[in-house]
Amino acid sequence: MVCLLSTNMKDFLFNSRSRPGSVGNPQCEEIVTDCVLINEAGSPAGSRLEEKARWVRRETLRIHGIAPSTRIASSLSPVEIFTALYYGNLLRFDPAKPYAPERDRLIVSKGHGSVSLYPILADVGYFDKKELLRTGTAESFLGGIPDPVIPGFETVNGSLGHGLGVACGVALAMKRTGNPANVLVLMGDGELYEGSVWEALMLAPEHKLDNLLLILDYNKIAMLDYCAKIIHLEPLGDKFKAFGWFCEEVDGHDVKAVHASLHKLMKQRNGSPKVLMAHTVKGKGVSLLENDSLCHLRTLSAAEVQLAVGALA
Amino acid sequence: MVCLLSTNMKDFLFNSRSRPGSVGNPQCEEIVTDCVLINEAGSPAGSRLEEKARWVRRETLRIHGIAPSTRIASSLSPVEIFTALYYGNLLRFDPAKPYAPERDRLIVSKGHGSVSLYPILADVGYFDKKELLRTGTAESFLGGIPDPVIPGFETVNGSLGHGLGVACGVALAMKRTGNPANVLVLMGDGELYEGSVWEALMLAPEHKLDNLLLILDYNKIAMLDYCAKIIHLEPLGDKFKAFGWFCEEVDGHDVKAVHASLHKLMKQRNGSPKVLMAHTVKGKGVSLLENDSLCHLRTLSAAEVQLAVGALA
Amino acid sequence: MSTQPLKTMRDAIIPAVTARMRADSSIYFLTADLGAPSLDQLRLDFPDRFINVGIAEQNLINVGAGLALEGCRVFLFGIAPFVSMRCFEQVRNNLSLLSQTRPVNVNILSVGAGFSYEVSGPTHHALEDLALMRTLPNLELFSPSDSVMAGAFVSYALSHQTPKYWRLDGKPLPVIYPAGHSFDFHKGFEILQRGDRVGLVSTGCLTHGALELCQSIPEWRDRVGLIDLFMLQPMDEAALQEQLCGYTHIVTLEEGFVGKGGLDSLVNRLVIQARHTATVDSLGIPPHYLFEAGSRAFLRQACGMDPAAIHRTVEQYL
Amino acid sequence: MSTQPLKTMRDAIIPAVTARMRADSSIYFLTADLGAPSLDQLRLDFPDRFINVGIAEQNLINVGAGLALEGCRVFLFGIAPFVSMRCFEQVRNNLSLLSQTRPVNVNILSVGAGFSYEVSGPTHHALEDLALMRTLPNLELFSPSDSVMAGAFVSYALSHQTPKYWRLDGKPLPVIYPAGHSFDFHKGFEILQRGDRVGLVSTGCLTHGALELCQSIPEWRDRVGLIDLFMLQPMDEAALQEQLCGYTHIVTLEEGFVGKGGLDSLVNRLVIQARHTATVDSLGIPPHYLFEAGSRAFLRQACGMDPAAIHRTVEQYL
Ligand SMILES: Cc1ncc(C[n+]2csc(CCOP(=O)(O)OP(=O)(O)O)c2C)c(N)n1
Ligand SMILES: Cc1ncc(C[n+]2csc(CCOP(=O)(O)OP(=O)(O)O)c2C)c(N)n1
Ligand SMILES: [Mg+2]
Ligand SMILES: [Mg+2]
Repeated sequence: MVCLLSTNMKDFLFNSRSRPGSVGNPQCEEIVTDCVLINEAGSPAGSRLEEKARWVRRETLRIHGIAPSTRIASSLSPVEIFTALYYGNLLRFDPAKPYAPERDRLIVSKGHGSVSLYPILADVGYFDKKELLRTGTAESFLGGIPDPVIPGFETVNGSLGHGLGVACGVALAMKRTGNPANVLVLMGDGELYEGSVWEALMLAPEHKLDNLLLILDYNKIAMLDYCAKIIHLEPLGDKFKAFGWFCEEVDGHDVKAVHASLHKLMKQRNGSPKVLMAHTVKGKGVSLLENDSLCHLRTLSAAEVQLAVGALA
Repeated sequence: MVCLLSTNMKDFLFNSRSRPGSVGNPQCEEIVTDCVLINEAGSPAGSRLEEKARWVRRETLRIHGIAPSTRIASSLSPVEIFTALYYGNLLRFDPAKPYAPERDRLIVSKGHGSVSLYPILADVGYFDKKELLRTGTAESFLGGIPDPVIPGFETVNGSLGHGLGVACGVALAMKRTGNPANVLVLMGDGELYEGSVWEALMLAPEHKLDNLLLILDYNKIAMLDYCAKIIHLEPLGDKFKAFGWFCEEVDGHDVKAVHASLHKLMKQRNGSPKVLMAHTVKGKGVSLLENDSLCHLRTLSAAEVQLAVGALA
Repeated sequence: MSTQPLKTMRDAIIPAVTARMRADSSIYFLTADLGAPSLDQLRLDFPDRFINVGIAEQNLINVGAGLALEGCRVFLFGIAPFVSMRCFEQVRNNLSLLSQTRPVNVNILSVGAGFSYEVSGPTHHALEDLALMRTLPNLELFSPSDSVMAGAFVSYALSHQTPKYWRLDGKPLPVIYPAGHSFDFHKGFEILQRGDRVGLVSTGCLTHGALELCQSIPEWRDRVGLIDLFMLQPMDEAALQEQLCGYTHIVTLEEGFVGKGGLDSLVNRLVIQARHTATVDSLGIPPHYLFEAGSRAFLRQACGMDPAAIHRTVEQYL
Repeated sequence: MSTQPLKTMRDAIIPAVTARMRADSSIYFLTADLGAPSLDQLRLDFPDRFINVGIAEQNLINVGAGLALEGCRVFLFGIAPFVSMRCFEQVRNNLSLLSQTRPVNVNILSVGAGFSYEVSGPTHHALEDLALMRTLPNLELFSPSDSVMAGAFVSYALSHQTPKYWRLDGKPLPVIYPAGHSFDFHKGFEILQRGDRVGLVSTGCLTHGALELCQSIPEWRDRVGLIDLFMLQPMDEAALQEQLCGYTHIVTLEEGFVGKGGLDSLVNRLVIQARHTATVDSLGIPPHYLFEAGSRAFLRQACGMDPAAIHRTVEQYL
């Protein structure tokens, strides 16, 4: 029977994906449904992106209210990154063809902290928004940690330190076949403690994987503490440079700046893999979480979610 | 019966170790037996060390003649390093008490390439020199790759990338108990490709393990090729520095220079772990091996060993 | 049993370790960035001997091994799939193998047996660790069923200079054994009920469900036995074999892959070695990953190892 | 048999892969800094698709997985203990688990089964990989006995989009099967001799010694059977079970730890599931590391799995 369940999921994943706008569930009414993908040519207005980021944050909090096991603080720090990628006309994707060869591959190595991608993926059409309401239940493919059974996710997530190496393989294959698409990886800063990450950091420059962009969600906190109280990561830029990466930094919550950096780096193809160190705040937007060294493990009560949502607007 | 064999070894290891000078086997006659440990105070004359290094190289070649499975090229590059440590009054050790608390711990992470330590350990008294003649046979504890069943070896070797992490634990314990001895690690350059090494490289500075000295046998070759043809390691000094290590370089075959660097670094205690990048030549001293990108796997025939020994003198 | 307060195994272990650390400066506690409320005191009291090595399971093992070589007695704290699988070769070479030549007292406190992290998906399910750790000579494999037993193992662990893997459930559980119960860690199992027909052999948290069935079904009395196997290695194999030979039907229970080297393989081997002709049914997780984010009860049911399935399996032999 | 030229398995595989690479640009060959003479041509001819990832087994698996996600068919080359144990969690998550949702054709060519690297000490002995890989759902576990079989698997491997672990002996061996022999990789075993009393079930290089005994002892004819099991997962379990049920005594042979989830556990389970009452003797390596640097024959003897031991074990049942 285990087998059957997973087969059902695959059926869902590959065949019966619903389109955006097809949702009429009243509980979903506050979810923005007027999402229009920004057209190919124009650069999106900053205010538009800020609005989107606020919406993503709100929906992420709501999902956490439904599925308290989700990692809320971790999921709030990359909101502007996801927003810029999906609504800023940066990432090439087609929800109707999740494995289209010309798509940009986004590999979410910090899987546990990417629940903020759920509302976006639903919004842009990867699956029905109703699905969000079932996050974390047995009937749903939306788990506490995303897996490739979710349309829009590429790889197995949940265990840290795997995404960059897999992305190197993907980027290598694309180089060889002349596929011009981008390979992006979102990684946590604590994840840098894993040796496997450094194996991949060594390999990429050797093979001139300039189609590879590592986005570091540099929120300064791992699980149990501030990174600086576990093992200092700084001078982190020097580390990346010594490993042969082109390195840039940005305020990870200034969505315009994030958009500009990503736009520039995704285009840049000069022989070096690229890393964007996005300085972020873990739990961004929720005062209960920001600056709490143990925010990683915090679960907000229904009342706290309510309050946090209110405070966003 | 497996059990018995190993118990025998342990017996040998812990109880029945013979002292230096007790050897009368005629086949051993060319082995220098007049070894006098340089006295505590004085610094050894350079020429004395050079002579010793030549002797170590010769004995290593001879052992290779006896046990062709040993990695000769890998074992020739750290000869001056071992010589300076054991004959240069640098390393504190007592063959009668291999686990004496006040000893300096030498962890040979590149176990496969340390057969040159066998004649030294026998010479300074860890075991009978007769044992050298049985290297690589079932009766001997001297295998193709050394293990902690050999008196004088601290840890399990053979699998790359383990030594530095274990050394961090050792150094940490010694810091906590106020033990002033040194912890030294000999590592290969290709070994740096292992992610586990970088986990240890991150940890050591955080805990201010300035009792830890990493000696890199920087011979520019791994197993299948030049490192620069696999993955460039340079700028390696920058990597170490960005990771918080005090970094120095030396010509790894200038035994006087090696001695001076080790002497300085072993004493240096200023809060940072230390790395000595010893530039070496894989297969040093044997023209058949030097500058051969595949020298790692080369086995010299009896005639070639003869020739190589002759060419040394 | 259900009226008792629930307790996690780590909440029994950590205070006991903390207490021992006060008197013994050779005890260290390392974590790969995993915490627990009961750890806060330890962190506070022993900043020098509590070390967070970061999210670096390989180095966790290696640093632990190094400390042990200096005579320290070490506890390593981490999430089960990661401290068993991410660093398997480190455990193998620097604990299991090294300990054949030098004393190495390192205790891997592996939190999250089986489906303990039920909603975190298959990367967090620990279904292989029993099989993996059983391949390691010289390593002791402890799989307790409640917090009393887990706490009691601290003393044993400190006085046995061997590497040990503690397979700890992640969830608060009721207690099975009275406080102060004296466990025979050399024998390695407890008989919770005696019977003459069907023998349940269970390890870890599944013992609770089995015990509940045993206690609530009057017809099972004297017919169905329950063995709580907590040392999978080493243990008194002859004693276990003798028990097994008292049943015509044996049912093994483990929250791990079935038929893949875990508890069931151990029992199969003992049965075959004894030339015993009992039937053996193995309940556990079929070889397939579960992406479903359901409750643990749901996941167990999906695997055919819920109480109803255990009940069905036993009943066919009564 | 001993007059035939000896050949390593890799020397059969690599030229076959090289030939296929000429016609198919989706095939990649990666190594963790391990070479072979037969690899030189491949390196030369396909500098773009031969990649040495360095001594980095974790990344070897991850990069291989990434290539496979782009539709590449990938071979990974490494030393058995390191490509099985150092990167076990990578194999588990990025091959075995990932392949449950997306096609992943990655072939781990694991060189050095058992004591192949006999003089390199226990870090180089691969005694756990059968057990470890058996815990991985969706992964095919291939353990050939000769180079003909190993070479024949290349075609199968390229056309099956699954992760596979090839447990390859490191030493040159005689061939057992004629060139061009057609293997049934779904069934997973070959019957090399039929018998009615004692059934030898062997995997990998040990099949050679068993076959030699079978062929040289006339009294064994029709009494002692020999099954060469080369697919440990998946395979036709019913067919194997049927064979096992034809014997009153079964002897398993593997160069791996015994009683720890390898071949013997697989056979024990099938015997028990069939409610078959045959005796099962398991020959393999007792749970202890060997530091001795002797020959392979010496190591086998030390473990009680040399030809004389096999002979003794069989004879007691004749
Ligand atoms: C290999 C592995 N080890 C440990 C964990 C447990 N874990 C989950 S999240 C986390 C902290 C991650 O910190 P960071 O990478 O900084 O991500 P953030 O949530 O801050 O974005 C840890 C230790 C894991 N998921 N995988
Ligand atoms: C984990 C691991 N992977 C692979 C090997 C096989 N191997 C043995 S030596 C070697 C090359 C080592 O190169 P380097 O570290 O530069 O040492 P050198 O011999 O040059 O001093 C390799 C790949 C190993 N021993 N351990
Ligand atoms: Mg972080
Ligand atoms: Mg080298």
